[in-house]
Amino acid sequence: MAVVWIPALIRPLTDGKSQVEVTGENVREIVEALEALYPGVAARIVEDDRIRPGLSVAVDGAVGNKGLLEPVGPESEVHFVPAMTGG
Amino acid sequence: MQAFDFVSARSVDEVVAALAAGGERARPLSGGTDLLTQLKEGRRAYETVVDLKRIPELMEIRIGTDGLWLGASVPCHLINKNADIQKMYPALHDSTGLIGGTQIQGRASLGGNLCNASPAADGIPNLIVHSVTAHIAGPNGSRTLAVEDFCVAPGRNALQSGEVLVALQFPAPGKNFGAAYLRFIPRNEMDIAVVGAGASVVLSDDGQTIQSARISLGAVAPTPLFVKAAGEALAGQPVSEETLEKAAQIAQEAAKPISDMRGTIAQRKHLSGVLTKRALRIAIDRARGTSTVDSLGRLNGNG
Amino acid sequence: MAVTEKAMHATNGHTSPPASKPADGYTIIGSRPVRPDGVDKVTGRAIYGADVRLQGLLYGKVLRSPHAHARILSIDTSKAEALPGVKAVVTGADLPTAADKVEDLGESAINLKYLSANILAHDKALYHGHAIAAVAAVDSHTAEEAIGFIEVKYEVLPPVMTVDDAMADNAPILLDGLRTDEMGEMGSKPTNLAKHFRHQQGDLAAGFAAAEVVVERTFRTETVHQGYIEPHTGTAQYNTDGQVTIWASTQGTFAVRNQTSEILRIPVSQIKVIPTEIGGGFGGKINVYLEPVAVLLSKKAGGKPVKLVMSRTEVLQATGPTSGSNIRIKIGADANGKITAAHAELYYEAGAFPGSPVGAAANVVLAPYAIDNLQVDGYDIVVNRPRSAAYRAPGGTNAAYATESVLNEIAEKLGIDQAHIRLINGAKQGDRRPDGVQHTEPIGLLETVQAIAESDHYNTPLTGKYQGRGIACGYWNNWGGKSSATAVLNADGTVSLNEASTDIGGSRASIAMQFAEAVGIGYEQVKPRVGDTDSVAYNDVTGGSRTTFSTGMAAHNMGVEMLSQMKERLADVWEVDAVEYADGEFSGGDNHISFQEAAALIYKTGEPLMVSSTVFPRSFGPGFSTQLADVEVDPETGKVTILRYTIAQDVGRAIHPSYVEGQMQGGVVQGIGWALNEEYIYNEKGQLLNGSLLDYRMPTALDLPMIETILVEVPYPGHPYGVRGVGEVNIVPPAGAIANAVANAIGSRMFELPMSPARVLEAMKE
Amino acid sequence: MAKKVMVQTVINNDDTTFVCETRQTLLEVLRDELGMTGTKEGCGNGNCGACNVMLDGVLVNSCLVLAVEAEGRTVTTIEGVAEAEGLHPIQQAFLEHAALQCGICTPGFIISSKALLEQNPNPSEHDVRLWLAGNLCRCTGYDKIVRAVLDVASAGQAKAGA
Repeated sequence: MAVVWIPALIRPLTDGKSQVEVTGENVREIVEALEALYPGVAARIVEDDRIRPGLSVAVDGAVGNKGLLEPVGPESEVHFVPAMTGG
Repeated sequence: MQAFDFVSARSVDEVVAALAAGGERARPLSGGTDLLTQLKEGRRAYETVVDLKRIPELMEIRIGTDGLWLGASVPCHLINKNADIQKMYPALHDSTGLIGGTQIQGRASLGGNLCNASPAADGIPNLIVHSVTAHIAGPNGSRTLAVEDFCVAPGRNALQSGEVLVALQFPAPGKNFGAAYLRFIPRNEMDIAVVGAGASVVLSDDGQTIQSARISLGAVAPTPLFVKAAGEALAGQPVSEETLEKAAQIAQEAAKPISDMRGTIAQRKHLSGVLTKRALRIAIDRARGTSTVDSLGRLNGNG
Repeated sequence: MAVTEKAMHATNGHTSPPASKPADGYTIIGSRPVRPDGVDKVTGRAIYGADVRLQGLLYGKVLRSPHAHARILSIDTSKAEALPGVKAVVTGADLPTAADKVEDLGESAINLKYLSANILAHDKALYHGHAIAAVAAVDSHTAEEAIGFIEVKYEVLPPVMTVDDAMADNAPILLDGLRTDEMGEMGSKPTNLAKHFRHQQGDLAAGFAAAEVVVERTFRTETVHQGYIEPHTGTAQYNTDGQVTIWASTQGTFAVRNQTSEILRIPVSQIKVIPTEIGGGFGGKINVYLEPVAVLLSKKAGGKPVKLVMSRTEVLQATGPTSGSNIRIKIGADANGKITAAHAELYYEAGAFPGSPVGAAANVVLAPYAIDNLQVDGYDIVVNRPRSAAYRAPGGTNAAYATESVLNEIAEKLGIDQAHIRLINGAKQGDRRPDGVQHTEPIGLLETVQAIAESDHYNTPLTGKYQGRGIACGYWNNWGGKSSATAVLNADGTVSLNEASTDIGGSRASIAMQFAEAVGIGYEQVKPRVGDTDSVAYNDVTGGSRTTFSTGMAAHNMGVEMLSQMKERLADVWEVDAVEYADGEFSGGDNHISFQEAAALIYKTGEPLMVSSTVFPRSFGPGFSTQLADVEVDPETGKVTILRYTIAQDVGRAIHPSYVEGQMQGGVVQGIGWALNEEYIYNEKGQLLNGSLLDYRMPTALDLPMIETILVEVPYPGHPYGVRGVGEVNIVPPAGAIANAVANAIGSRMFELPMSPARVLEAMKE
Repeated sequence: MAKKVMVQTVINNDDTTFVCETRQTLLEVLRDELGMTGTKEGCGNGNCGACNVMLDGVLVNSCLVLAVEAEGRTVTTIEGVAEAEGLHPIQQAFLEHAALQCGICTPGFIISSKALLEQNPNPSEHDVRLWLAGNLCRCTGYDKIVRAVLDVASAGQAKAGA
């Protein structure tokens, strides 16, 4: 199962858990699985059927921009982090 | 920038005529490093600009037994390069080496610096400590004015309508004379003085006693300040750190600065004392021909 | 003067350029060739933004708000329009209605309504210098006179200038619709706090409880500007067929295209952006300011081209700056100096619209260290200052200044050497960033600390009473981003390399070198050029330290592909099964020809050969830097002189070492300016007082020693040559290093940037 | 429109006559009227040195010179620095030392460095830094610029000594 690192401000919805294991082949499925376990989480991460602007998803340390379609492996680590760009 | 008529004057009479005709709406142009900036920023606007740089009298450096005749429009780089001036009027040399950067010194003049009458002008304290007299021409003939009386308010000088500054007359320095100008800026170049200090001294032949001295401060009052009392307090005193400290205290008390983006009242008061002392140390070194302080007037490099 | 006497060490006997020889195992990489655009740049022939000259060109000027915060009641442009020579006047009313929607335009996400309102104010002026209206006229003086005839009625509102102003109870609200976003949960009340987020790992309370020593400090840093020497420009022509051409000095032509398209509601297919040379950016030439306005003016002026050029004052008032900030840092460490817990709170001023770099700052702030128990809170706050823009490792310098200061206090309390405490705590492969993401590949932080600890500089004692020495570390995540390029094989054996990363600091050279290395030909045989938006596929900005990394990767890929296609073509011509290529020679059967001969043969015997590559690397190697500063403080004036400065940086692999060193030196010096003298100074009305290069004090040549560089190479495995971005991390440590050096020199600590003479003097009195 | 005047000058050894408004600076005329865009504008008020030119052999900010003041004067701009046989040694040194990144300040630095070496062929590092203090560069941190200028000076010394 993939390990999702739950952003600190969402942890009140996950009973304070900072990591949650769920199954999914891409980020959309991961978010759906999270929502099934902890209702309300999806709305904090997704808006208008995309990752919320200003947020990015890192799968195994790599930040793609396929958004919800980003593939997730069975052993993957998934992070939702503030988007960062350089100068 | 507002449009204007440009007059390239060839004589002082021509300047006086053009300025008299233009009144408040006419302005002489020397190096232009202040004036053009002011025109561009809309801080000043004129209908006539009269260029002074093709008038021989205003572009002359003449050194004689009676001292130095410095044309008002001579650019800093020519003054700074002059070895006699460096020896005879070291504070003038200091000033002309630190106004703006190299390319500003290619244009900026002491006359322009004086007429611009900035309280923080780097060119004025040295003129005060060198006891300079301003030579002025106008519709009613010529007159002279001690340079410490030339600036009357920030950006305002004592010239009357139609008058132009022709030259700065430096008296011949006596023996055992030394002078210096220093300023404090956050960078090492390209800044407006937070405080500037000029000092000149005449020492006894043995170099141990100050016979007379003059102190001037910049950026601590509406006009560059001649701190007469500080000089007088030094007269007849032995050269010592205590003596200099006393003069510095008088200078510090005389300083009446404001707080603005370049410095606070407290900082400027403090620096007035520090720089007075440092300028005096350099002036004394120069009068004696010694070098006991660094180029910033610090003992052992640390104050 | 002490500064230069010291610095003389660095130049004695070292005035000739370093030898240009490739790194071990390479034929090109590591050498130091002259850049392709060099001759044009030293002779004045290179065309920058303001140098564009077109037939019938009109000159534009922008009217800007004298108020920091005001409602715009009315704008009357009739007198300006009536002035002879004036061809067009535009205001915010000429902009199409923008959607209230956040979009990611390839760089950072922004609400389109805000993007539009920053170009020309809508209903409110939100900072001193906010664009209100613009004029195009036959010459610049006429345009300038015309803006003076535009009459604007304002209702002046109280300015909100700082974090404290903005967060105060009953603070005036800048943006009516703004609500606090806390990781997707929106606040219910109008506010100036746009965003709050948190990273939290481990058990903070337990970590602090386990600490032998805990230091907690609050810091304030002022707004600073990127300070590129070329002011912003924008030239545009709106053709009668609706096609728009923009000549832009920008870090990203496609970013200009996207933003202009969104602001003006013109499809990207109708916009072509032609890059000029760019006179510095540092992150500040990603946001558009003038280009859409020039398009509007050109359209109104019947399709004549319009050029807008900012004055330096406009640049400082209305573009750039990076955030001022309030930062609180609490760090605990055990008796051995090992950090047991850390908590950082970052309050960043976004300027008039949300979008400060606090997200990046939150990752930088504790990143050099492996910390099990940590919390970082980031706050994005709007104030009546210009909309903040990216500036070299955005947000990093302020953050590292705070952390590195506190870490040195801990080291002092525990009696641990300042390099040693960084070796004890330094992050390595397998450790996690503050946001939890793991460093899965090798990173070079410890190597840079070691390099400093072993340097001649660190092992040379200080010599004066008021001298001090400070170390600081820094992190930057770098970026991959999208790059596209094509390469055409010419009949004479040269290659035309067409890419789209605007070249700010020699990247045409570093990209051509990677192509030449891949193909095994000479650097001089590769002719790189930066194309417009119609000539290559989408390409992200030159930013995030990505160009030599990603566009270089595309160049490498093209080189491999070109060789492969050449072999196939030669195999066809020679009628052999396989063609080999080694040492610049193709061979197959009895045939042996040089690369140049092969190019001629391919040209003669078939269709022209062109390859292309588009890349989007999702992983990239982060950069780390450790820096060492020696300072001397004048105890009577508070002035700080930099005596000696050394930077060690993990550069992955230096493609062109001279330009890598140049990035390191340039970033350090920007950091020195930030640390010592640069700051925005506003009056109580929120008007910028120091909008000139006289009073916005960037370092001059006389303020600095030589900047000694140590290039640490820990190759990044995800790049064919091991490249890591090198442009940004160098600006992260300087303020921290200098703060530590000043504290060491005067015995008291500075909690505010810049450490200007007046502040140092105050600190010495305490 | 304001009244225009005719100005006769010698620019980079060529007799050049132009017509300008009195309020136009030399920088504006060089760039907008004469198409000599090698001279750059960084600040417009003498604080950055990007617009430096030589006026009668003296280093000046062309943004602080009225074009009419150039009447009868000689002007040297970056376009006049390269020699018939190729680049000037200072230009060559800037390339070899990588003493430029974005290059916008480079014309000003080259003009200033040329002026320095003409009057002081053997400057110390301090001399170079002092002379160039009015030229701002934001990319390089000045290190490679100072080295390039010192390199040209030492090469010149070597030549003079040979």
